[in-house]
This record gives sequence, C-alpha cells and structure tokens, in this order.
Amino acid sequence: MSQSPACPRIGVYVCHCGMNIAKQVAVEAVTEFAARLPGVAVARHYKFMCSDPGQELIQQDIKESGLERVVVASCSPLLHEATFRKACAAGGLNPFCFQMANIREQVAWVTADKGRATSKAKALIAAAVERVSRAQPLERKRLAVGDKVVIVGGGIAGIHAALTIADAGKKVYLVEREPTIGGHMAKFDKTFPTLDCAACILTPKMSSVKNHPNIELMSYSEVEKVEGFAGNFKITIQKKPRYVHEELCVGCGECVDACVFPKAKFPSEFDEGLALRKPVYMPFPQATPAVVVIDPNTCLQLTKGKCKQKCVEACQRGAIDLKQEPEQVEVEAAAVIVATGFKTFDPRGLPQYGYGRYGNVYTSLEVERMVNASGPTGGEVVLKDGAKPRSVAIIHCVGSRDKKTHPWCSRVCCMYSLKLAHLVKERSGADVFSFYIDMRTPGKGYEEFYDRLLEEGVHFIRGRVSHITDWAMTKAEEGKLVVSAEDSLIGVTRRIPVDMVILSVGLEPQPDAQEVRKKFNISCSQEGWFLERHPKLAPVATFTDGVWIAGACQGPKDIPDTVAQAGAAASEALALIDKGYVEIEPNTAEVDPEACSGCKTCLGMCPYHAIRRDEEKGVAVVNEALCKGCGTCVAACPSGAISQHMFTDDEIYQELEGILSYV
Amino acid sequence: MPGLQIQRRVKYQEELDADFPRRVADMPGAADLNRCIQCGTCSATCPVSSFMDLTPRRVVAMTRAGFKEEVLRSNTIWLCASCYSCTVECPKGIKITDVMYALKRLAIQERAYPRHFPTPVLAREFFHKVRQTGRSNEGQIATVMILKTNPLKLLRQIPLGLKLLVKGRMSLWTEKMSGNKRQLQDLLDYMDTHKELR
Amino acid sequence: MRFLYYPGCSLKSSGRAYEESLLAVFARLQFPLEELPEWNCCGATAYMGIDEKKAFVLAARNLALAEQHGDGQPVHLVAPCAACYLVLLKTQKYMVEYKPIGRAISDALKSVGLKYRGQVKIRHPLDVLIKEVGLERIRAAVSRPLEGMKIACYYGCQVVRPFAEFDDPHDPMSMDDLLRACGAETVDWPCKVRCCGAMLTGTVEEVGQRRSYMILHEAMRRGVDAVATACPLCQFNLECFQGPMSRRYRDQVEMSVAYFTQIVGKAMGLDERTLGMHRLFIPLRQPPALLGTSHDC
Amino acid sequence: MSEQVPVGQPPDWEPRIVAFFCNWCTYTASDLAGVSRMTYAPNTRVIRVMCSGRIDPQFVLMALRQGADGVLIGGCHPGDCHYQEGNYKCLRRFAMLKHYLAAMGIDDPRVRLEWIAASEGDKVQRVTNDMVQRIKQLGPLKLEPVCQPGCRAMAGDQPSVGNRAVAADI
Ligand SMILES: Cc1cc2nc3c(=O)[nH]c(=O)nc-3n(C[C@H](O)[C@H](O)[C@H](O)COP(=O)(O)OP(=O)(O)OC[C@H]3O[C@@H](n4cnc5c(N)ncnc54)[C@H](O)[C@@H]3O)c2cc1C
Ligand SMILES: Cc1cc2nc3c(=O)[nH]c(=O)nc-3n(C[C@H](O)[C@H](O)[C@H](O)COP(=O)(O)OP(=O)(O)OC[C@H]3O[C@@H](n4cnc5c(N)ncnc54)[C@H](O)[C@@H]3O)c2cc1C
Ligand code: SF4
Ligand code: SF4
Ligand code: SF4
Ligand code: SF4
Ligand code: SF4
Ligand code: SF4
Ligand code: SF4
Ligand code: SF4
Repeated sequence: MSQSPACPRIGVYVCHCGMNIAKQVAVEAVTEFAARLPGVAVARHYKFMCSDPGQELIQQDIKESGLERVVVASCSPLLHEATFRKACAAGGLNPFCFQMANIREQVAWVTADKGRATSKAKALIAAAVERVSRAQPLERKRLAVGDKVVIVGGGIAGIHAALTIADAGKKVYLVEREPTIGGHMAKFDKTFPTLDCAACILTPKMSSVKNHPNIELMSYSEVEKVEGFAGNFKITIQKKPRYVHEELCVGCGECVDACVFPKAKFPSEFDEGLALRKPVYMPFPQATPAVVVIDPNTCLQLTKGKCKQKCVEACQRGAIDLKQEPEQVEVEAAAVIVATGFKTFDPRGLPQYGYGRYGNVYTSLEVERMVNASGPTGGEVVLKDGAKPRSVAIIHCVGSRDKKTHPWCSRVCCMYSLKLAHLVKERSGADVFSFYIDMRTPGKGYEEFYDRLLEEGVHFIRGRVSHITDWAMTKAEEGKLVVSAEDSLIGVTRRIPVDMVILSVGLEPQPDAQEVRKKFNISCSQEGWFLERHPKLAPVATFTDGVWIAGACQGPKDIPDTVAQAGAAASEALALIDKGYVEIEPNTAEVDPEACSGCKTCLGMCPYHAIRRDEEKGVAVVNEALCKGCGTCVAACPSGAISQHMFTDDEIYQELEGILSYV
Repeated sequence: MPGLQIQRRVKYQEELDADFPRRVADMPGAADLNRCIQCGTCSATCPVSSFMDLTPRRVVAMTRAGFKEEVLRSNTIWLCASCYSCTVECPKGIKITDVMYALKRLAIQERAYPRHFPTPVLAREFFHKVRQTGRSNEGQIATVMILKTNPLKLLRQIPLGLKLLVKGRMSLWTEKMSGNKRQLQDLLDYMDTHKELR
Repeated sequence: MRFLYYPGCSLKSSGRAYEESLLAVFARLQFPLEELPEWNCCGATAYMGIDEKKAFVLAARNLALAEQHGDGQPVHLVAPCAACYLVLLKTQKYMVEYKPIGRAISDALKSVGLKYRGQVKIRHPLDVLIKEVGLERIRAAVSRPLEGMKIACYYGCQVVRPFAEFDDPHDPMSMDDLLRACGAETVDWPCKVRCCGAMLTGTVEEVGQRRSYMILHEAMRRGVDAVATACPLCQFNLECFQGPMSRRYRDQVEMSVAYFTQIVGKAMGLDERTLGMHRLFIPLRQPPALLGTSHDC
Repeated sequence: MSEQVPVGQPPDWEPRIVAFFCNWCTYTASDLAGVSRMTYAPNTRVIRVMCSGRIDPQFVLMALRQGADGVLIGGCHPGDCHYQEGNYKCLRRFAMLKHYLAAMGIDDPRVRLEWIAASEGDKVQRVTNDMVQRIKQLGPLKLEPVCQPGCRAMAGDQPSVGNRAVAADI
C-alpha cells in the first residue's frame, strides 16, 4: 500500500479490558469495522491493551507494518494515555501521533444496550481515526524544578510527611492554621489497637518538626494563593497575628498568670470546651511551637482597646506585641502536600440524641480529652456533677451511615468506640453498653482488640439507637438517661438507663474544603473529600501535577493509614524533586504571523498573559513557557490565526466528522 | 379485634438479671460466653436448632444480656443433644455445649423447666440409679421416665421393649458394679457435703 | 503397655453385641483387652445436666482405678461407647484446664483413698485398631473379604468430637480405612458425624427420630448395604426406631445398622453368634456374592 | 409513562448529540459516571477539549450542520476553571451563539451549556438523559444543507467516512 501524507497508515487497537469492555461492546465487530476505515492498515483487538504484550503489539506493528498513527480504543485517556504514548515512542513513533477512544468509561460502563454500545464505540473509533490522521508530531518541553515542599496541615499526616522530606535533605514549609501542630491525634490519650500513649509517639515527632533544620514551621498560618505549576509553584502564606513574637517567647507562662483575667474563663478549643483558658494561653503543655497566643476575640485590649496589659508587663522577654499585624510570606515550592484532615460531625444536627440538651451526653472527642491524663479532668471519667458514672452508653455511627447526615462509614469510630469503652471501664469501672450497627474492625490486630473488649465484658448491643431521653418509664430509669434501641440479635427493643452517653461522631470533610481545593486546583468527591487520581493506583496523587494529598482529608482513615499515605505523598514529592524536571504537555497555542491581523483580541483572553504583541511585526506572539494550553485565545481569534497544538481546529473538525458520519 | 394477640415486647433493664451472665460464666466451659460475636455458626450447625424456640446463638446473646427467665424457660436447653457440633465450629472457641449444660443445671436448680418435660426427669432417674448401683440401666430409666412424663406412651413402647428383651439387649434387673460400692457412694456424698467445691 | 477395657453401662445391655464383637475381634488379632475391674458408670451425658462435678467425679474414679491398675506403667483405657469415651476425655482435660474442678475432684478422690495423676490414655477402639494394631495386621486377619459390600460409615457425634485427636472431626476416615481393609467399599457421604438425635429419640421423639430418619434416608438413597456404627446409642437409634419412623414419615425405612466390629469380625470369618449378630433387629444385609461362599480353607 | 413519538418521525430514530467536554471537570465527571456504572442514553459522543474556553461557536454550528440533533457543552462550575476563567469566556460566547441559533430557528433545548464538576457523575447521567428526552420530543433537526466556507466535508475536499466505507455497516 502506498503511503501518502494525506492518508497516513493507522493502526487501531480495540481493548477488551478483560470483560469490562467486551461484555457490552462486540469487540470483534468493532475491529472489523475499524479495519475498513480510511487509512487503517492494521486493526486488532486484544484482552488487555495496557499489559506488556498489548503494548508490544503496538510497537511491533509500528516497526513491522510501518504505522504512522495509532488509535487505542480502551479506557479513559486520563488513565492510560501516557501508557500508550510511551508505547508508541518505544516503537519509534512520535508519541503525539496517537489518539485514544474512550469506550470503557464512556461506552461499556454506561450503556445498557449491547447493540447501541457497539454503535457508539464504532462512532468514537471512527472519530479517533479521522482525528489522528491530522495529528502532528510534537516535542515535550522540559522545565527544571525547585527543591522545596509546602505541606498544608500539621496533623500527623503533615508532620510525618514533613519529617520524611526534611530527612531527605529537602526544605519543607509546614503550614498549620492552628496555634499548634498535632491535629486530632494530639488530643488523644491512647490510640487503638495497641493502646499506646498518643503523646508518647506524637510529641517526639512534634519537637523534631520544630527543631529540624530543614523544616520551617509556620503555625497559625494559612495558604492564601497558589500560582505556578508542578515544580515551580509560588505560594503566598498568610501568618495570622499571634500578638506574641514567636522567636522571643519561651513559653514560660508568666504572661498567662499575669493576665488581668484572674481566672480562666473562656472555653478552651483544644479541650473541646471541657476546660477554660484565658485570652492569653498555651493550647496544651506540649504545644508546638511552645509559644503562647493571644485570642483577639477575648483579649480586652484587642476587643475593647482598653486593658492594663499586665501580660506585656509580665513578659521579661518583651515577646508580646498587641499591635502585631497579619504578615504575608511568599515561598517557592516544587511540590505541595495537602494534609488538612477532617472535622468531627456536630451531633447538634441530631436532636434525638440530646447533645447540648442533656449535660451528660458527650461527643467522643470530648471524652478523648476527658480520659487524657493531661486533660481537663486529669484522666478521670466524671459526670457534670463530678460523680463517677456507673453506667455509660456508647452510640456508634452518629452522623455516619445515614442518608440524612452522611452516607459513608467513618471507618475509625468502631475502633475508637472500642478504645473508649476500654478506657471508660478502666477509669470509672462503669458498665459500658455499646450500641452498634455492624462492628467494623478490619485491620491488623483490630478484630483481636474487639475480642479483648468482648472478654472485658462490655455489653454490645446490635441496634441503632433511636433516641436518648430522660423520660422515665420505670423507677430504675428515674434520674437517668434512657437509651432506646432494638436489640436486633435478641429480637426485643430495649431501654437501658445510663448515667453518661458518648456519641461516636463520624468524620466529615473540613468545612473549608471547597476553598482549599480551589486554591490548589484539586477536586473533591461528591462528599467533599479531596479526590485522589485513582482510588487504587494513585491514592495520594491528584489531577493536578505536583499536588499530593495525604491523611484524613482524602477520606476517613486511622493513624496507620494516614501515616502510610503521608509517607507515600512525601516520596512522590521527593521523586519529582529528584527527577529535576517536569515535562510540559505540548498543547500550547501558536500564532500564524501570516494570518494575524494584529487586532489584539487574544491578548486580553489569556489568563496567563502569555501573548504579547510584537510591535515591530504588528502581530501577536505566544510565549510557550507561559502558555498552559487552555485554547481560549484560539476560540477568540477573529482571523483564525491561532492554533493550539494537539487541539487544532482541523483535528476537532475531523473528529466531529468521524463522529457524525456514523450513528 | 378478637384474636389479635398483644404482648409487651420492650425489655426494661431492671427486668433483667444482671447477675445471671456471671453465674453462667462461672461454670466450667462457659467462661468465654462474652466473646461471642453472634455469627450464628452454632445455630446453623446445630442438628436440632430448627425445633428450638431460641437458637443457640440467641441463647448465648440473651444469657450474656441477663435474660434469665427467657433462657431458662426455653426448650432449647432441653433439646440440645450434646452433639458438640457447635463447640467444634464456634470461631471464638465458645463451648456452647457446656453452656447448655450449665443452663440445664441452673434450670433444674431454679425449677424453671417445663413440667413433664422428659429430659430433666430422665436425668434425675439416671442420677438415682447410678447412686444406688454404680451403673445405669437404660431400660428401667426409660420406663420410669415415660411413666412420669407421659404414661400413655408406655403402651406404645411395649413392643420395642419386648423386642429388646428377646434380643437380650435389655435386662429387668440392674447390672451392679462389682466390689466397692460404698466407695462410690462416699465419693458422691463427699461432693454433696462439700458444697464449697461447687 | 496395658490396654484396659472400659465397657460402660450400655455395652452391658442394649449394646451387648458391640462388646461381644469387639472382644472377639481383638482376641482374633491377639490383642487382649482386660476389663477394668470395679468400674462404674462414666457419668455420661444426662448426668452432666444435673451435677457436673459429680459427673466428673464418677469418671475420675474410673481413671484413678485404671491408673492404679497400671502399677506405675502407662495405661490405655479403651472406651468403645462414644459417650463414655467423651466423658472420660473431658474429665481428664477439664481437671487440668479448670483448676477448681481439678481440685474438687482430687479432694473427693482423696477422701476415699484414691488418687489420679493423669497417667491414663483414653482410647477408642477405632484409634487402637488403626494406630496400635495397624491395617497390615488387620488385612492379614481377614479371611472373608467383604467384596461387593457397600457400607456407609457413621461415626456419630462424640467419637471424633470435640476432644478426640485420632481422626478429623469433620471428615473422619478411620472406620472407612478399616472397613476397606476388610474388602468392603465405603461411601463418601455427608452424614458421618451428623447427630442421630441422641436421647431425643426417646424424650422428644418428633425431634430425635427425625435426625435418625434423615440419616437413614440418605444411606438408603446412596444404596448402601449397611450402616456401620461406633456407638451403642447411635446403633440403637438408627436401628430400633425404624418401625416408628416408617409410620411417622410414611416412608418404608429398612437398613441394616451394625457395629463396625461386627462387620470386621465377619470379614475375619468369625462366628455369627460370637459377633452378636442375632441381637440385631435387622439382619446384616450381605451382597449375594458373600452368601454361602467361604474363603476359608 | 409511554413516550410519545411525534408524527412523521421514524419510530426507531435516535437523536445524535455531540458533547464538548472540558478535560478537568466534565470529562472527568463522565469518566466518574462510568466508574460508578451509571447507565444513561448512549446518544452523546464526547469530544474532549482542555477547557470550555476552547470551544469555538463554529464547532457547534458545524456539528449541527453535519447532522447532529443537539450539542452539549460541559465545563467547570464558575470559579472552578482550571484556567481561571475559560468557562466565563465560554459562557459569553454561548450567550451570543444562542441569539444566532434562535435567529436560525433552532430550538433552544438543542444546544445546551452545563457546568458539571468532576465529582458530578450523576449530573452527566441526568443531563444526558434529559437532553435526549427533549430532543426526541423535538424530532430530528432538519437544516438546509448550506455549504459554508470551512465545511470541507460538504465541499467535497475531504472524503467523508459516512459516505464511503461505513454506510454498509450501519
Ligand atoms: C474521637 C476520635 C478518636 C480517634 N482515635 C484514633 C486512634 O485511637 N487510633 C487511630 O489510629 N486513629 C484514631 N482516630 C483517627 C485519627 O484522628 C486520624 O486518623 C488522624 O487524626 C488523621 O490525621 P490527619 O493529619 O490526616 O488529620 P488531622 O489530625 O485532622 O490534622 C489536620 C491538621 O491540618 C490542619 N488544617 C486543617 N485545615 C488547614 C488549612 N486550611 N491550612 C492549614 N492547616 C490546616 C488542622 O488544624 C490539623 O492540625 C480517631 C479519630 C477520632 C475522631
Ligand atoms: C479474592 C481476592 C479478591 C480481592 N479483590 C480486591 C479488590 O477487588 N479490590 C482491592 O482493592 N483489593 C482486592 N484484594 C486484595 C488485593 O489482592 C491485595 O491488596 C493486593 O494484591 C496486595 O498486593 P501485594 O503486592 O502486597 O501482594 P501480592 O499481590 O500477594 O504480590 C506479592 C508478590 O510477591 C511475590 N513473592 C512472594 N514472596 C516472594 C519472595 N520471597 N521473593 C520474591 N517474590 C516473592 C509473589 O509471588 C507475588 O507476586 C483481593 C484479594 C483477594 C484474595
Ligand atoms: S487499556 Fe484500559 S481498557 Fe484496556 S485493559 Fe488496560 S485499563 Fe482496561
Ligand atoms: S510571651 Fe513572654 S511571658 Fe508569655 S510565655 Fe512567652 S516568654 Fe513567657
Ligand atoms: S492584653 Fe489584657 S486581656 Fe489581653 S492578654 Fe494581656 S492582660 Fe490579658
Ligand atoms: S466505623 Fe463503625 S461506628 Fe464508624 S461509621 Fe463505620 S460502622 Fe459506624
Ligand atoms: S492557549 Fe490559553 S494559555 Fe495559551 S496563550 Fe492561549 S489563552 Fe493563553
Ligand atoms: S486575536 Fe488573532 S488576529 Fe488578533 S492579534 Fe491575536 S492572533 Fe492576531
Ligand atoms: S451441642 Fe446442642 S446446641 Fe450444640 S449443636 Fe449439638 S445439639 Fe445443638
Ligand atoms: S458460633 Fe460461637 S461466636 Fe458464633 S454465635 Fe455461636 S457462640 Fe457465638
């Protein structure tokens, strides 16, 4: 067959994807169809195109049949375009002489009727064949990358990632919006399933962060703006005024004692409101940095503008500065790791559980503080009146597995409920009743932990609690909180009077997840968790190169999984830095000076100011290094002078024609 | 509406016997009761669970939760044939057969078994016979049992008894233990007098 | 090593054929079993339901006697009745596992001048035949191989469950191996260890007999000539209620149910009376090939 | 509810819809619909562009001219554009295009702009089904096949697949 440039030799490969595609699409028929399309020299179908033999098939045909263009009809290009481009390159073909037809995600998986799925697949393949005939060989450009990483969120995820990267000798900016790092884990006394002391394993890591020469800890700070791209981000960080000079304060606490408020008066955020603090305070003894902070909402000077400022007087180091202003810092980073964690469900949304109405209904997080030896009660489990509870109910799945709140399983609450059952029993000797829907304990040593709790004699009742009430129906219920549930394993409804109720609240995305996501140009799942590139194969990558996610911001998870992800994100960031460069997709715009009328329409279109006018020649010129390939200018040019590589008008019209020439 | 049976099905905590699970768990073999994960393997493997009012799994759950009345009055503990299937299959190593024994004993102690229910009666007969003679006599025990529980049935059993007699498989006199019968009785009496042993 | 024989109450009454055939087979194999003198009831199932400790003490007395009998030598106590076998094993085990039980039993034994140090090994005849005698010796003793005879081995509950270690509790094979060594064919069937109804056949007939019926029904469906048992209660339940069962379930139930020792004895050419064959309600069905012919010469 | 087939329309007629989806949001969403196995009407054929800002109104007109019965444009929600504001530009062009289409007598539901975020797989399903439904009610789009500059298929300088090999396969 003769090879004319107008009609290059095309190879078409139809993937079965096991049965994923083959079940809905008649792959043989589609292949026969493809074989008869103009320019197609080879058409094959194969079980798994992305597998090694599948890729070799392409390489071999390029070499043996002299293919000049390749079309693979398989899954989404977002998944495997890179794979097949590499295969083409390995076969000696320019990787951009390639086109993918998405017949899995957009055909086989979404089409009920087999016949119509087959037709749609044919149309998409016809389109790809038409389009690829117009494809042009292109070159990728390389850009050098920096060697610094910004990590957002100083929970265990952020801390672990920061230490990993810093230990590898790279600079880390750890941005935490609270006055201290530590996240949720810092609040716990013990962690399941080993019951090792949270502080014992966390605080050494926290102080390593503070002391590490490669880590710049930016607490009480938030990311304002992110510009740039993988390898070369420019990030603006806003430092909130602490009203204390961090570098001067040594955390002696003199100022706290001296404050005009003689007694702590305001609910402590760190202690979930179970303890009180002054306007100037240290969140908790091991806070990192070990520096006080002055709360602008309660400090007299900062609210009323009038105070004796005893604190200022007390500080011998002159660390307090009530006039401190927010500060903006701009840093460069090659990579970003977002590790902003989660928030617990607010049970006020479920009034039937009486949180906020009955004093002795607590959230799990409050009880975490209560059982903490350095917490507000010194580790004692006590009721509001100071007495020890004789019986305690723990309610699982509060705000989880419920269409009305959150449909998902929060994954850690079964385990932490078991942990709290153990701690409460140990500290108070109370009878503990645990109400669960399913006991979810998948993890190393987790089922064994459940077994241990069973043995300890916690009363497990399978049934979701309908309500908690102080309406007594019997003598024994008087003065108690009564928990109502069907004991679904025994088959009767039960009312159990208890002194204290713990609500095992679920995990939900941070309330500002949407704003954070926009800043970093990453996506959220429907529920609001940050979206990973692939749930199995790229769990810490995002769709934005150079931005990784780790920990509970990606979905509910426990500390072991969080740390695993943090390690993964850190090593992916390090891999990028180590590689030293990024490759830029050659989908940039180009102006044809012959056609350009110099009207300047395009200049205002480009969000990246990538186009300027060559005053001498009177035409527009695109700066390839700045162009990100959106194509907006192309659509705008009245003279049709701009084209976008990989998305030329020609290619798109061709694709359109392919689609419409076939039903 | 006539015929509509209405029963209160809620259980108040004070109606339960908080001590009951401990009493059961204190008996040999029943200690692991709490570790039950309610998987139901015991009920599924039990050859007679299809006739039980409470499946073995529910017996475990209810025992553990203190449903003493319901458990001791259930037919389950008497239907248990001691086949040990459940004990072998239980993923948590709970000796359910022993739990059933423990419950039988408690039911007898508390006189909470169905009147005229043959099994407890049979057990008592057996008990007396062994004390007298050191050995049991199946034929005699069975006869007494039937007389005490369902005398009419005895008539139906006559042909079988006769046949056994003819084949030499049943004797009307009791085979007695040779030798030191006193020793055996002393042994049993010792257990009675030393209540602290139980 | 001494092998003492613990008959238990059943082998002296309803299970007499078991004792007769067992002793005859062991004698033929020149493996003498000596009856434990002065033994008493093992305490068995029903007793557990009234007074567990007394049940244990009953069993323990037998163990103490056996140990005494050994004069310091290891003693094997062979208990053919499944219930006896289980109770003896259970007593031995619980005496060690549950300290209070162990202590109470020891004290009681002491009060009558007995002592048990745990030196007795409790064995089931199937265990002894396979592990001590060995299939080789058994094959050698077979004079009239049971060619063409198809047997369903029924182990029942308590022989391999829950304490025995000589065979698999789900799919025991010892009896199958034994009868195959005797030339018979054995079937792979799902009822080997399913419960026969135990005491319920007499106490709660509708429950107990249904168990037995289902087992026999399956045996008939699989076209066997006989069901071989290793427990007097199983044998009794499966054989003696076939009449009532046939009426209750409107299904003619007729199936030979014999002790495995009777069948082994047959293969060894032992005399019918010695094997207690005359005590069976339903004579052991034999394939025509075996009738009348004699391989003895 | 039975579907009403408008008079004069072949009973087995199925509308053809061309969809231009931006790479970052809507194309990802339609992948998500696939991953979530949400079945929907197979009438749409997606053309992927990097940004909805790349969509030239010409593309839409060309699609209609070449036989599409409808065109769906999908982009990121306002404020979410991967390229900051390409979707606003798209919106502006779309408004203009609508005027033009109205003048040409093309019914409103045939050309539709939807903001569909990467997480909104269900919206892809909903919008597609709804659009197919509406266009079915309108029946096939009948345009005078006027040949325009740039319409190479019509001008005959390019062999159309439909005209040649494929026809027999349908
Ligand atoms: C009651 C309870 C008990 C638990 N017990 C256990 C247990 O025993 N064992 C176990 O393995 N797991 C347990 N977990 C789960 C555990 O809390 C999580 O796995 C872990 O905290 C996740 O860590 P993280 O770093 O991803 O998130 P977080 O701990 O939530 O940390 C996120 C950090 O990011 C900061 N941040 C958030 N947004 C921003 C922003 N925009 N800019 C800057 N900083 C930001 C936050 O202030 C916080 O410091 C428990 C959870 C709960 C609710
Ligand atoms: C039936 C089944 C279904 C599953 N379905 C899913 C699912 O749908 N989704 C999901 O997320 N997970 C699923 N899983 C879990 C999934 O299989 C595991 O998470 C995953 O396979 C773990 O990968 P791995 O590489 O750690 O181990 P493996 O897949 O076990 O790979 C280990 C490799 O190491 C090799 N190897 C072992 N020892 C040596 C040695 N000494 N030297 C050299 N090589 C060695 C082995 O040959 C093997 O190739 C499923 C598991 C099973 C059993
Ligand atoms: S190429 Fe895509 S469609 Fe084909 S086997 Fe691989 S994943 Fe499946
Ligand atoms: S601000 Fe001054 S007084 Fe207060 S803790 Fe810091 S160093 Fe001490
Ligand atoms: S300014 Fe006044 S109120 Fe504020 S921290 Fe200092 S002493 Fe306290
Ligand atoms: S982990 Fe347990 S408590 Fe938490 S939502 Fe899931 S099932 Fe409910
Ligand atoms: S394609 Fe987009 S980024 Fe590139 S020059 Fe044009 S408008 Fe600017
Ligand atoms: S819009 Fe087109 S014609 Fe106008 S300056 Fe830009 S490239 Fe030239
Ligand atoms: S021992 Fe009793 S409860 Fe257990 S399976 Fe056998 S009959 Fe059922
Ligand atoms: S088999 Fe064991 S764990 Fe399962 S329900 Fe029965 S007793 Fe409980």
